[in-house]
Amino acid sequence: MASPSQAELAKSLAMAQQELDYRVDLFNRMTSSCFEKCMDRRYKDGELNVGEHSCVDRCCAKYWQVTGIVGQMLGAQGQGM
Amino acid sequence: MASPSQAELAKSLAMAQQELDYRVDLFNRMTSSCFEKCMDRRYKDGELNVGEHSCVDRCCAKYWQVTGIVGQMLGAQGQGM
Amino acid sequence: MASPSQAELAKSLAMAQQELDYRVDLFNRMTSSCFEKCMDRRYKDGELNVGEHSCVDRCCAKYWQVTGIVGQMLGAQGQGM
Amino acid sequence: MNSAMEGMEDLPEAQRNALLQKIEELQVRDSLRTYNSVVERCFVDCVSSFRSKNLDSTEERCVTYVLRKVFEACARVGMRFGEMSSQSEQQMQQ
Amino acid sequence: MNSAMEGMEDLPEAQRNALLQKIEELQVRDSLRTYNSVVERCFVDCVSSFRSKNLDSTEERCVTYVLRKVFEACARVGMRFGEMSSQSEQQMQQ
Amino acid sequence: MNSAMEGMEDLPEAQRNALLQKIEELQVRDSLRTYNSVVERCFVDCVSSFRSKNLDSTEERCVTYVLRKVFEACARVGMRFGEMSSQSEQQMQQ
Repeated sequence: MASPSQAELAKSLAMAQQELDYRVDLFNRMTSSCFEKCMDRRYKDGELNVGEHSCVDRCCAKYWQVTGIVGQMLGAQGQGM
Repeated sequence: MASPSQAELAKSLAMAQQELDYRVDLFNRMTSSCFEKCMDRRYKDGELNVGEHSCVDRCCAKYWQVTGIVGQMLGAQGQGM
Repeated sequence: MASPSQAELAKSLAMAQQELDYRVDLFNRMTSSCFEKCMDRRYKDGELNVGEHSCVDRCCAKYWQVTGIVGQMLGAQGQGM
Repeated sequence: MNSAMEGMEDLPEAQRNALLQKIEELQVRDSLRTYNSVVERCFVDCVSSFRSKNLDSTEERCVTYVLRKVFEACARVGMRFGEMSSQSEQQMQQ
Repeated sequence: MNSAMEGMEDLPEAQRNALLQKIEELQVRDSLRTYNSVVERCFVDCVSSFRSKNLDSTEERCVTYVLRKVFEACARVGMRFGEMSSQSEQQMQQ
Repeated sequence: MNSAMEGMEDLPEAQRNALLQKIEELQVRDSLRTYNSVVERCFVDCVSSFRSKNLDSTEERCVTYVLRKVFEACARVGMRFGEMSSQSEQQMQQ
């Protein structure tokens, strides 16, 4: 196979960057939103209790579903994007 | 006209990037601020009503004026910046 | 001393970028957090009063201590980082 | 802020293409961030019960409403933004 | 969104290294930003008195609690995120 | 975090210039973002009536007050930040 040109490399690098950037941004927003929604802000100890654990799980699942609905409505191809 | 050097190209690219970055950032902040200020958060339907429409228009105008005042006070040349 | 290779230059540039990025981000968060915590939001005039001055000073000191605790708990080497 | 774009016609083609590609990349990046911020707004404003791991019908409807309102608001701000930008540029040229 | 990574094996080694190094840089940058955002959350949620310039013991304890909770939540979200990502990819391949 | 800057004197001039230019670009970018965030704070804290499309005198005055307070606070944080940074560096060198 022919080695990719400089321009092709630059493009694939840019795409990889964008993909990473997108995923990190999504993860960070999911984490902070679910922290806001699920944590008891009095912070009586340093562990998640049972309720907080299951809240975080469900929160992630619902957040993911919202990305799906938005993605569909935007006509984006694929689920995760 | 002589073709621009690599360094000049890099500089003009950097300036174009900064310009775009600045405008996108301004637009995003204007949009989210005016959404916060103008929308009825009960979301009873999926369209802006008459009041929300004119609120958004006025909100944009006022936001723009604030950028002007801040720009003037910072001694920046030009209105939009 | 041998001149650094292109790859070494790119690496040191990347590190300098990251360092700057980190410091600017920290400074901005400290400034906005301390503004939120210390300012009387009625904005009766355009200067900080005595209480706001000393609040900002203490706020910065405490913010810095929090970066230290978090850094230590993350096992990061060094204080500022 | 316009000098960079205005100089573009003077660039040789290869360099102009490089610049345009970079700008396109930035636009993709920005639209992905916008997408993420819209998702976040829909989620924060519409979802607040975590007894189930599936969205209920009220939450789903809310998400579609917010989304449509965001788009409409965004388009409107975009129009105003464009008008005000070109007015400012005209004033600067006088 | 996966085409960029999937094409990586086809790149010559020098170029693959350049790409991997760039990705590593982005990861360092992201982890520094995460660090700053965690610090900010601890500060905002735990510190609200400014009569002294030193953290008192209640504030210090709060900071460690928030930090531990943030990590636990972050790890949990990370697990769920990974599961949901791979499920989506599987569905797309069908 | 200081190694990158400390190595700078060892770089050949052309490369040092490239590095310095990159840093300057980042500073421009950061100051434009700061400008936008200051505008946003002024707007959010000072403007809440939308019966007219022009700022009234109370809103204008508020904007100038917030702006001056932001600068003063920013300068003060900058001083403290500098002091604390250099103290930390001294402690690290001991």
